[in-house]
Amino acid sequence: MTPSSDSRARPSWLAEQSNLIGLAAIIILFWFLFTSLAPGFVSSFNLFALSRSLAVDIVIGFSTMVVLATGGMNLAIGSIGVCAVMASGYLMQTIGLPIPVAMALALLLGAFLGWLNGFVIVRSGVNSFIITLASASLFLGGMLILSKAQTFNALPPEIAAFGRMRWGGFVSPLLLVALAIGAALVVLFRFTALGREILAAGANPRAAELSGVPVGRAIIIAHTLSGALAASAGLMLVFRLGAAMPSIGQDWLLPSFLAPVLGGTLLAGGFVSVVGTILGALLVTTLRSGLLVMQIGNFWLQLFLGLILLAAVMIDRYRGVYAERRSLGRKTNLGRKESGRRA
Amino acid sequence: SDNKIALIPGGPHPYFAPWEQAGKDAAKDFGIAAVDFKVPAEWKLNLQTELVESLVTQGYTAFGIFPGDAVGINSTVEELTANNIPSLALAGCAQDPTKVSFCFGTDVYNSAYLGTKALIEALGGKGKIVHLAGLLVDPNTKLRMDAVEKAASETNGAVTVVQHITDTDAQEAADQKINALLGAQKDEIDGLISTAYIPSVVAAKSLRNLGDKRIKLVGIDDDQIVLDAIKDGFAAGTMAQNPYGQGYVGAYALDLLASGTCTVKADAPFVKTPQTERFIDSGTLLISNANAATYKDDLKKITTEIQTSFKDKYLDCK
Amino acid sequence: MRLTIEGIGKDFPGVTALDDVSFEILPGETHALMGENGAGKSTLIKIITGLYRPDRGRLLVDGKPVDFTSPRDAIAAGISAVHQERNLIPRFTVGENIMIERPPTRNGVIDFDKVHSEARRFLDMIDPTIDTRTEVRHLSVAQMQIVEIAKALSLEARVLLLDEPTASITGHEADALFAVVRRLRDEGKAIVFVSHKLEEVMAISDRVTVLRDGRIAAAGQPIAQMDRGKIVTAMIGREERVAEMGTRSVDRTKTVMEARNVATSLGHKNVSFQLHKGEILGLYGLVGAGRTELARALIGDARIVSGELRLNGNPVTIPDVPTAIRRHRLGYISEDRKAEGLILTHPIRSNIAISVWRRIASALGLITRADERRIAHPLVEKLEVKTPSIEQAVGKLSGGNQQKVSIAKWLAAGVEILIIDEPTVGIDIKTKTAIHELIGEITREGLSVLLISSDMPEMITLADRILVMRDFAIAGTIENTRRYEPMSREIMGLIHAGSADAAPAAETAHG
Amino acid sequence: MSQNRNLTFGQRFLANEWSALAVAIVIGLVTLATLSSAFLTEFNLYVMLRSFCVVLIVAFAQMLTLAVGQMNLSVGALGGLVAIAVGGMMEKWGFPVPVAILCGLAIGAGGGLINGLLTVRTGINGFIITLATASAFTGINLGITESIPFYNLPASFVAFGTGRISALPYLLLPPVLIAIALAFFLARTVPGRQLLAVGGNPQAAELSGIPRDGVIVMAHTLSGLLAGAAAILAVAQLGSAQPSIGVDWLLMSFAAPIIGGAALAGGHISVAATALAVVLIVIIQNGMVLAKVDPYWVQFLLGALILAAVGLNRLRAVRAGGA
Ligand SMILES: Nc1ncnc2c1ncn2[C@@H]1O[C@H](COP(=O)(O)OP(=O)(O)OP(=O)(O)O)[C@@H](O)[C@H]1O
Ligand SMILES: Nc1ncnc2c1ncn2[C@@H]1O[C@H](COP(=O)(O)OP(=O)(O)OP(=O)(O)O)[C@@H](O)[C@H]1O
Ligand SMILES: [Mg+2]
Ligand SMILES: [Mg+2]
Repeated sequence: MTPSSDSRARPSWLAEQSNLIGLAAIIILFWFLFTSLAPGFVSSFNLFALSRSLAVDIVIGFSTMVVLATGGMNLAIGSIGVCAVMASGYLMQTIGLPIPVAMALALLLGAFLGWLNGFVIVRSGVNSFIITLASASLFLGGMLILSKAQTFNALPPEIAAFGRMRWGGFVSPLLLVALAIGAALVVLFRFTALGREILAAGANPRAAELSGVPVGRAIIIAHTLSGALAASAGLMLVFRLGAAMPSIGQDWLLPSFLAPVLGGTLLAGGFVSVVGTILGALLVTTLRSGLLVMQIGNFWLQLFLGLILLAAVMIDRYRGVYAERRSLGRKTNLGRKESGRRA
Repeated sequence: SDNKIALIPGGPHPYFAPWEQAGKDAAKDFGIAAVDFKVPAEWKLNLQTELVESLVTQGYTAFGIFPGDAVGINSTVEELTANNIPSLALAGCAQDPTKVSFCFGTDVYNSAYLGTKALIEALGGKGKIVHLAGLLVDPNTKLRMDAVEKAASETNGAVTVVQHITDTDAQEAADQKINALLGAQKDEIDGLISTAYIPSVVAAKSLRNLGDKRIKLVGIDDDQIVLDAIKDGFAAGTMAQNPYGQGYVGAYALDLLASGTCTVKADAPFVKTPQTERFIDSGTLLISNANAATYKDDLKKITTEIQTSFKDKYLDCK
Repeated sequence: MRLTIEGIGKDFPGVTALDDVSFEILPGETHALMGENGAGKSTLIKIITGLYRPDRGRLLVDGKPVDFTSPRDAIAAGISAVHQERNLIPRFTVGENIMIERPPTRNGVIDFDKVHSEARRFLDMIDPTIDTRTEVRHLSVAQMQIVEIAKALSLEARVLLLDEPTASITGHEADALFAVVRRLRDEGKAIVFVSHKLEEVMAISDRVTVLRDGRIAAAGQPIAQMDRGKIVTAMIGREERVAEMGTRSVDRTKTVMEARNVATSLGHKNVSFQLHKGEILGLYGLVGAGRTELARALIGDARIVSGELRLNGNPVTIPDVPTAIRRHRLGYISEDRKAEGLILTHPIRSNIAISVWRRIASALGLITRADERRIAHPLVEKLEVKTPSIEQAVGKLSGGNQQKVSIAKWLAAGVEILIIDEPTVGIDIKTKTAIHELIGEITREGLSVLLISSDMPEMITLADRILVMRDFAIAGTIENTRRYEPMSREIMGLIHAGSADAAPAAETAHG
Repeated sequence: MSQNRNLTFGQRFLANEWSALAVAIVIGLVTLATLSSAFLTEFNLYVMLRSFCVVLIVAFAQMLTLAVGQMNLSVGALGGLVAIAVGGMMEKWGFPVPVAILCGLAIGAGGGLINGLLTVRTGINGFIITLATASAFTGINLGITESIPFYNLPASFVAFGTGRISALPYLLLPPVLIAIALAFFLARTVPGRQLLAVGGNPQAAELSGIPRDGVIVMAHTLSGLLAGAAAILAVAQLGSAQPSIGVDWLLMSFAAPIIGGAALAGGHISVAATALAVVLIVIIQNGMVLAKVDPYWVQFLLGALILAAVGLNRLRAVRAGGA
């Protein structure tokens, strides 16, 4: 038969969609549940709070997603985020720079720290897990030493004002910022050479290299991007809190992986889903808020989040296995081992 | 009234335990629909704010909050005010400018000052002392340091503060740092003044474990371990705060404010502290072998005094 | 013990590795298993040893059906094997690796003295010089191979499966192995022996079974009734002759690539050769001769430490692979499609377009799937890649079609020089011819090819001239007369000049 | 692929895991001893040894999963859960100390078992599995305790946590025994070797008839068991069962084995080197307090230490000519 250029025939595309649809279904279900059980859930007050924390969770998720694309990890997201936060605080409060300039510089710092990670990883050839594990405590320690963990609380009032701003009664502008970033990432990964190179480098670095992809460069750029995104997540929190404080970012690890993994991004690298990450974050925020509103939350919340993540990854996994089973006779992990052997 | 009032500590901490009972009593005594004690899962600002937000969604009409983060809490408080929900800072203050009606808690400066005084007295007026303080990020810690320094300076040189050890208000940290301190310098120092709950407990334990009655300790709060240490002479005394009173009177005031019958007096006799213009002292006293048995009643007395005089002293009511 | 293979079938994504394979392995015989690359030999062995489970058919031991769910079951049943790929624990000592299956213990504690003395016994059967206390990671490939064999022997199994045991050892060690094999056979053990080296097979086996494209081409023929010709015919399904490449006129005046006394960071010593425009220059050698490494050095994946490399006459130093491709239009098709060749999880479209992303991207660095299809689609049709869609993930294609995609990638990149390493490993006979013709065609269109292959007939079919490499150096260059017998004799002569005892290694290969 | 017989002394020294650590430790000891008279006092040594105990076992817990090329992000969470479980059993239900301890260990092992089974059954990356279970364990912990610690523990138990013979805390006994047992287990027993074999080359191990999945489950289970042991020790040390026990274990748990030269890829760990790494970390922390240095430097130095260690390991790999 002759090949057709029909892109709908691509199986992984279908898989991706089914994953997203499934996720969306779960989310809608929970919204139904919470609204019917606790009407307050859809009060404009709660929706606003929800949209604001959603915005942050999305960007945190992106920050991890872009590194997962290269098959790596970034455990330093929280640290980079808080470094950017304190920098912005210092620049605005102590130096007195205008807000946009301070923000821009803070983002640059985040990008730089990310670049540092990428550079060391590529140059040393050491696993990104170790490098970012180390740099996480380096960055955090450095920040604490410099800032003496002092909160910057005399920021320009516009900051807090923007954080409290509501559009349409219950949408925080921060959410639109997050979605805008998402759109940009879609373009990056779907429509740019760079994005494709990052994915190729993640899927099979050796093959990509031999096909002329500057793999090292792709990895470094991904980490730089991750740093910038972590910084923007931190800055969003500055807007929300109207202050720059050292406690930001300490608990980002779980959410940063939750969103992309729930959204179907592969840890192995080579495939990301921006929309999936957004939905993943939405699911997490919905649950947090919903469980709290229903009074179950608070102390049991952690447990539920953990279980949901487990459930989600397993469902996803088994759909994958099933898909492979149809073509492959046997326990699927062997084929993978085979091909992984020399890689 | 049909107000639903929430008392929210900064996170789980034994200090706040009495709030639960205080809330129940207040609800009973003043006929409030509900006064609930809601604890954030951890000492994290975002958990506290999320809890507050969810409680608003659940229809709570007034909040007594311990600002785990004196600044961070303000953005939430602003929203409460925007939805005209009154709120107080209990046990600790929010940093001005703030929209909380007022701050009702221990005058930390005074308490630390009195505590140090007591320690100096126990030392016979001279010696080297070390200050075990709470979180560095908590502005009260700074106040306490100043208070300790002031009390020491009044002995013009006889008593010197060797070191302030901060961030000791968590078990692991306290255990590690205090033991390291005693390990390194137990012979150089004569007295310990602790201005945070956990280091008081840990210090009492360590001294008992060292079997050292030479080093005098004045702690804070009335944890059983500290009280025992006082009984057995491992500690000179401890500064009792009035958490019960904070919860009880706090709930009472919140109820009045939430019902809309009362507003805060413009010219109320607030105390000014570096943190806020509107501070009310919830009372403090020194527990020593003398009053170890009776201090609870003394605190109760203080509480009732504050409560009965509160309305006309601080509020305008129709 | 009698091992009966009954209608065994096994599928992999895109390939049917085995189909309705039936034959018997009897006690007290050495049973040779032959077949081209990808015929299914290793797969069959992995099924017998319980690593894979057959999709169809069954195994019988002494007439009783068995179902091995893991290698442990097979081992328990008295079956042991030397697999084709290394299976040693790098940081364990030789002794422990050999005894890993059942380390001798004294009351629950491993008795390492015993481990080493036991291991010694089996190692001595083949090579007494290897120290059982060295860590395996410090051994050479050949030594590792010997440890593997000793490990298999240590199980004292009743059925011993050897998958290309001699692929990377010298004739001397091979002879020792054969002695052991004969002894075991005489003790009534059954030995299955996989090799591409016909001479060995003729020498030691009693019966031979030949697989072709996963099917039985000859089942358990007594070796006495076979000869080289018969076996090869069975293997490749045709008389052994060199396929017609059509008339090839190469203009030897235009030199596109020239190496002058090149030495590399990988250990090559003064390598010199010339590649002319439109020429297919063969590079032959045994496994480990250093051909792949040479290719890596040429494309800038390893450093050239001395001598010079000239492209179209002017000397160049290539810092990295991307530069080789973008600036010098020099491409490399790896011998290991799965690990280095293609991005299996990505669609055909982007696997072909990957090398031109930069070029087709707009000023803003934007590219659309349409752009990629415009590049990929014509090539997919030209090369007749069998696929339901251009969006199909490459991993789901058969080996041959995967290879076509990697060639398409380089045609898309518009390279002028292409280094192709083992183009037809694990590719069935028909696709193999197709790829041969494809290579011939692209060179006629002006591309120049440096062809690395361990497949002698392939080499003699395709190459215009053949470089013979030995121990990371060029042993000599031969004009290809395309007459098989004299050519292969000449090549083998060059390979074994010096190392007289080396085993004859025509059709050496590794999957 | 060079034989390592003909190595220079320098290479041989570089080639063993603990060489650099030993040097670093000696330097650290000497400098601190000279700088601060208090450093070598009996009580200070006691304090150091005491803080050494828990960290060491935590490091071992992580080390075992690293050995098979896995990770256990739930060490801390599991530890916290065991801690409050033990505390609760002793305070609320009045279990006798030994019983409570055994139950605690069982819970730890159980948690590990769950991690292991989920990992091999689903084939999902252990990182994600343990990230999820970590959150679940913490959730249970918080849900049960509402973060209120158990303070009133049996005197005998607390006494064990504080007791000492001159500079030697009773607490030191369990970690030492565990270290010895572990070293023996990994070096001389069949399951121990199988564990390293699977880490070193999973497919080879499987082909050699080693039950790969079983071994991975075992590694996770042991990891959980050790996390539990560490938690119980922590409770004894603090004299109260804090729900917060374990929250700060993660970094340490990876830092020590990695500084000790463990390979994330698996198959290569060293009990001795890991222990030395912990010693070094403890010395640094103690030194910080003595020198009255800003505690934040500990964070910073730990990161630097890890980087230095991996850097050195690569250097060593190059020098010793081993891949
Ligand atoms: N794990 C696997 N996944 C997918 N395809 C595979 C796998 N293993 C083998 N194949 C395919 O099955 C076919 C038979 O492979 P096999 O290794 O058995 O051939 P072989 O006869 O051993 O070849 P060689 O002589 O090169 O070793 C080949 O087409 C190969 O590509
Ligand atoms: N299967 C193998 N496992 C480990 N190392 C190998 C293997 N094959 C080759 N080597 C190492 O790589 C070096 C060169 O091998 P390489 O594969 O480049 O040779 P080659 O001529 O390309 O042979 P082929 O391409 O047929 O494998 C050898 O010195 C050998 O040590
Ligand atoms: Mg094979
Ligand atoms: Mg090769």
